[in-house]
Amino acid sequence: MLKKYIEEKRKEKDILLMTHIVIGYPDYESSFKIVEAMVEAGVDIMELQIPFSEPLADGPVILKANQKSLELGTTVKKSIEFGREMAKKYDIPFLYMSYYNILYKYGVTDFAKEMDASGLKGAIVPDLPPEEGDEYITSMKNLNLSPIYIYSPNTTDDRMKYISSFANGFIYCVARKGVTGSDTEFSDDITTYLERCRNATDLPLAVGFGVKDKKDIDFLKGKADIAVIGSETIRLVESVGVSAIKPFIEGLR
Amino acid sequence: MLKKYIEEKRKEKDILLMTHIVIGYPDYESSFKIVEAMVEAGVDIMELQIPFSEPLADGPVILKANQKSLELGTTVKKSIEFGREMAKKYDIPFLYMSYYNILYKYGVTDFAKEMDASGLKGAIVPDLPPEEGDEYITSMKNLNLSPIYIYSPNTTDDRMKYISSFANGFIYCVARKGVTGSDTEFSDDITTYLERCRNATDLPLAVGFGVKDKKDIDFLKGKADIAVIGSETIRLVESVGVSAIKPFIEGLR
Amino acid sequence: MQKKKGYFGDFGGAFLPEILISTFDELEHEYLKARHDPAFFEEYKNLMSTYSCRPTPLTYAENMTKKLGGAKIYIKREDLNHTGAHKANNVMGQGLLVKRMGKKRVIAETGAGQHGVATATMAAKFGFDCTIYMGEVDVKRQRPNVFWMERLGATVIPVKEGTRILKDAINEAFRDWVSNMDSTHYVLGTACGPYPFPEMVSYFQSVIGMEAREQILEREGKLPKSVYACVGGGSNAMGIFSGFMDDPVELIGVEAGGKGIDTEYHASRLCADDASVGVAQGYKTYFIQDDEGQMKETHSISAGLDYVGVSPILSDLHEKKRVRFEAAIDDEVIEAMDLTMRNEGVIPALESAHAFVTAYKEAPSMKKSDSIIINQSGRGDKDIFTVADAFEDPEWRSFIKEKAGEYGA
Amino acid sequence: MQKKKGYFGDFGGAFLPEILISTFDELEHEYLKARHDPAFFEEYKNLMSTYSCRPTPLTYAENMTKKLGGAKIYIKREDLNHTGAHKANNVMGQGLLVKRMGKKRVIAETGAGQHGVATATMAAKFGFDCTIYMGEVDVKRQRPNVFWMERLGATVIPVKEGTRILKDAINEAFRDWVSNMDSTHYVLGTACGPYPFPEMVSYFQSVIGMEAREQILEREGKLPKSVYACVGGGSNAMGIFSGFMDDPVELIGVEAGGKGIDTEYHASRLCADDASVGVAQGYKTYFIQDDEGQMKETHSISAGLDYVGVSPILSDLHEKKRVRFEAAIDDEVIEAMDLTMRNEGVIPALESAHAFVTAYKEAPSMKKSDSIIINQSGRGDKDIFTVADAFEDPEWRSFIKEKAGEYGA
Ligand SMILES: Cc1ncc(COP(=O)(O)O)c(C=O)c1O
Ligand SMILES: Cc1ncc(COP(=O)(O)O)c(C=O)c1O
Repeated sequence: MLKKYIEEKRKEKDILLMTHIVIGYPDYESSFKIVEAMVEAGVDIMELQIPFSEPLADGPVILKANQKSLELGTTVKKSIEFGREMAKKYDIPFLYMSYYNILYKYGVTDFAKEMDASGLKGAIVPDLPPEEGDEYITSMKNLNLSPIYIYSPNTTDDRMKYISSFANGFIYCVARKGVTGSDTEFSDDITTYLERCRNATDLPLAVGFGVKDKKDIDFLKGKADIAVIGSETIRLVESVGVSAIKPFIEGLR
Repeated sequence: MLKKYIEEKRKEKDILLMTHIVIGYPDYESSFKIVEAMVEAGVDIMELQIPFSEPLADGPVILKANQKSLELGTTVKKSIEFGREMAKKYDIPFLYMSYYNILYKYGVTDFAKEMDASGLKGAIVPDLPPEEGDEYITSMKNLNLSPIYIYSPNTTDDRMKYISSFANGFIYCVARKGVTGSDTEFSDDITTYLERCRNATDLPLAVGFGVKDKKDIDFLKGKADIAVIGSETIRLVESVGVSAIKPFIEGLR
Repeated sequence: MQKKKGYFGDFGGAFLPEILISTFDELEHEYLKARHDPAFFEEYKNLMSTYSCRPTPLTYAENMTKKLGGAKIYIKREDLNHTGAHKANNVMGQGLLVKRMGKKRVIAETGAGQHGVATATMAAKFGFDCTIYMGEVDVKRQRPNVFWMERLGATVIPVKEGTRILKDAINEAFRDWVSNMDSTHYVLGTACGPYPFPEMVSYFQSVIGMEAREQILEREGKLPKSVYACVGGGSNAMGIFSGFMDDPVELIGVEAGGKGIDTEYHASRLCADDASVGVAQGYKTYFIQDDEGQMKETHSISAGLDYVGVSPILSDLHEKKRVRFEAAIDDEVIEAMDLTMRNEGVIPALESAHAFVTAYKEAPSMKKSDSIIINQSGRGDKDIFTVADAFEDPEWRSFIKEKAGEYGA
Repeated sequence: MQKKKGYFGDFGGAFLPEILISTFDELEHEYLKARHDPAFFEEYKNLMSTYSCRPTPLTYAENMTKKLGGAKIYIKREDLNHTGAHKANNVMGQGLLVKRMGKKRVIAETGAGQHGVATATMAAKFGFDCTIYMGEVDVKRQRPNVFWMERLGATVIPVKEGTRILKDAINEAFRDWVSNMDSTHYVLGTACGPYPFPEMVSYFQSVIGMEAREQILEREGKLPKSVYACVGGGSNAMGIFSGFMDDPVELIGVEAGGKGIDTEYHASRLCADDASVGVAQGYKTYFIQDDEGQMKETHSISAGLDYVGVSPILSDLHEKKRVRFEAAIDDEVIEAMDLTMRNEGVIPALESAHAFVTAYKEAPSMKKSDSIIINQSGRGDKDIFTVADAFEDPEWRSFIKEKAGEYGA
């Protein structure tokens, strides 16, 4: 499924692109247009973030986007409608990204069923380590959905293996400490780190946090399967507008 | 001598009047005029208060007069000059009233000598009980000056006698608790109190604190030898002017 | 799959981003090592008795007892701690752990400012760098505390995100931590957050209950009937309750009822209907949230109780009915504070005054031979701006206006 | 002639208006009776350990010790007393005497406001009516304390006479007393005034020195080399010194040097040339006065040291050279306060910070094996308005302006 899709795509491209939006930011209508632009620009996978009032792992850019979206009235219900529509309309895998409380309050099993019914392929829940994720892991597995897990530079080799045993689709390797949205210096340290990741799992590797231009992506080629663009596109929408998205992404690869 | 003067005068009048000024208040010139008016009005004895920065036993009216006088530049030296001039010019006994620190810093013995040389007859030092007054008592005695002591309503009979043994001239009986300048209700309690005073000493009795009009003075006739008018004349100078002093005092007896 | 750790009944856990897992492993390791080292608690107690004022006294509130005519009222005086609240107990304990971990920087969130002042103090004492996150709303409510934190050498960062109060300061502190965990320890201020914080903070605060139990037995020869504590995150409550957990003593936690638990303006997680179980800020407990899991705004006259979550240990004790929870509304709090100041000469913090409200309501119907303890978690000096407003003190207002004039307003 | 009582060498006495003689007789009688009653000091100590936080800790100032590189510096923590200063010791003691005398009203003067808050607190606790006299200048400097006195149920009367500071408040309190002595006790706040006050206040404060001596012996196994205390009226100094009076320990009292003892702006009675022996406020001691005996204006950044007289007992110990006196100027005080906050995490009152100045000057030249004790007479929270001005804190200013705006300035 997701893993297979990635492996297939990788035969065509030396690196895939995953992009991210916060549903309902800068407003609900624009979200449609942004996804459209990204898909047209050739993005391979997309994260749709369901906004949450306490986005602990996010930096100022995405944090503000979460808050604004909620203020404008984005609900979980509306977000799921949005996800369903996107998955129907576009032929790439969509993933939800959100915090655990959103799933917990929805009902974890129900949430997974809803994802499945909507045609989404998996989810990234950064505050749900495998130790706390029994129900989540089981219901995702039952429906062949991918729970995407995260590696970080201070994750030990053992723990990488442990995490990999619950993961599916791919592993999200955060490139550095900190929250989303700050620059990362892509250097030898990251190469070593990604080698450790590579050795710990058979799953494809996505790298995110601070990936923002062609140079970063070139660096990742051959070291990872997917480059993740997060806050940068939000910044672009804020400073230039939705129209800037397509050329920006086209310029990345 | 002071005692004898009082006894002589009492043969002519059923009560004597003692008045009070704060030297240098409302200003140095006015002090001359106030004394003149008081003497002309037939006052029998006068207290000249040398202003002090901490007049603990005085109420708001005299307190303010002390402060104002000091602000205007009244010094101890100038006060003594003033006293000397008054004693020379007018044929009634003058007393100093001040706080002990003024005497202490001047030198207690020197102060007594100065008083004697200036023609003053005695002093009232309300914060110097006999227990603390060795040097004062001795030097006043040596020069035949009168240390005026105070009785208060809560002074015991024994203590009245004790105090009388150091006193000379007359005893100053304060009519009530409190500081100078508030009203006193002249009632049976005061009659009883003054009887106690009378029994404790052979000295003439002056009554002060709150004596302010003819009614009060009439009450004291036959019970005391001297009525003391304190804050009331200061109030009068403030509200009407120096010219009001003479008619006021003439109306008291 | 590993056995789940850090749970109290159905509550607690550690819902951590991967980046913090190793930091928490280290913290847990150090905490458990210290906890099993008998010398550690001795070191801790020694520090608290030479730097702060432990044991704090248990004061008999004779006048209020007579006035109310029921149980004898005792007050546990955490206000006499150095820096003016129970927060010092936790902070100094964590300070010792930071030393053991060899870290050189501490960060903290603060609501009332008491935890911030305590942390800045500890940092000055131990020679750590210090950054304090504080919601912008609380910066205003508790300006004197901000001033002292800065004077103590800390950097205070006003948090302008979210509802701009305690929960948002916690989020920001976590955001700092995920960037700087190698050098930095996050001194969480209450018995909340991911394991081991709820347990660890309660452990340090348990010194309150240990002392109080000993003191009341010495004074009364028997256990109290009830023990009252206010509940923000729950650390002072856990602190005093833990001394009586195995005794036949009723334990009452008092939450911030704000303008009423039927209104939108309160911070009652366990008494009010608009709270439910959820997972946020790294742990599972009752939160004030909507049906979809978005946290709601809270309100309390006291910054320190103005929090959306509550200790998972208390949620568990609530479900198990070992602790009873009540709410006190703002107006009652001011009244209880006023009564306590005028009759006993002690000034409870607005937070602590919540516990007094319920205690004063319940004491009259108890027997004269009964006794109760109220935990006075902190002193009210810090609340001068809030209290002056509550009492609408005209002289205070003109003083402030005059002062502003001097500053060229 | 009676033998003179209440003298310490050539200083002290009781220069009272006749109206107060019997009141002082009663007070002396009650005080001496209590002092000779062993149960009384037990009652006092019990009150102080259950209502305030006695014994207060002795804190080792490790960082400042290392920084200065000389004697080990210990701080006696009177700031941890209930109400935030040593003033509580005296006030609670006098409160017990008032109960014994059956009086129902207390009055007091206050400079820094600490003695006023302590008295208002005691009055609330014992159920007395309470009036506090406070110079108008001090009302402004110490507004928070005024606020709390009022909240504790006291009436605060701003004194507009004279220099409008501490000495004028004392005068006004005496004026009240001579009108109301039957119902009222005047709780003098320092070791000054007519006998028995200097001795009685020192007696209650001696608890500081007793504890400190025991604590330092326990910690260091030997006596300290020197003991430092700030000197306003002299009560905290007498309190700690009395524990070491018969020991080979150097005792240093630090007066307020203001803008310099060579200027017009200071409050140094024993170090400066413009002070001399005199009699005022009912007792004989060194006063800052002119040649004719008029008291002069004094100045200190700290309201509590801004006083024209000094304890007669200290004047005597000065003449006998048993206590050495030094002056600390305003700028040094702020610096010592800053150092202490940043390095030790304790906030001395501006008054107390004077003692730190001299201790910090002298510690470096002592041996590492020596130790010294500084008496931290109170905490600096109360000084927030003064300290914020001294540090010219811009954020504090804009906060105050904003607040004034809310009040419609
Ligand atoms: C004095 C005081 N009491 C209580 C609290 C509430 O915290 P907790 O419930 O953790 O004791 C605070 C928090 O700032 C506080 O400052
Ligand atoms: C904290 C503190 N220290 C010292 C003093 C000075 O008084 P004393 O010299 O009597 O200790 C005061 C007086 O208000 C004070 O508040």
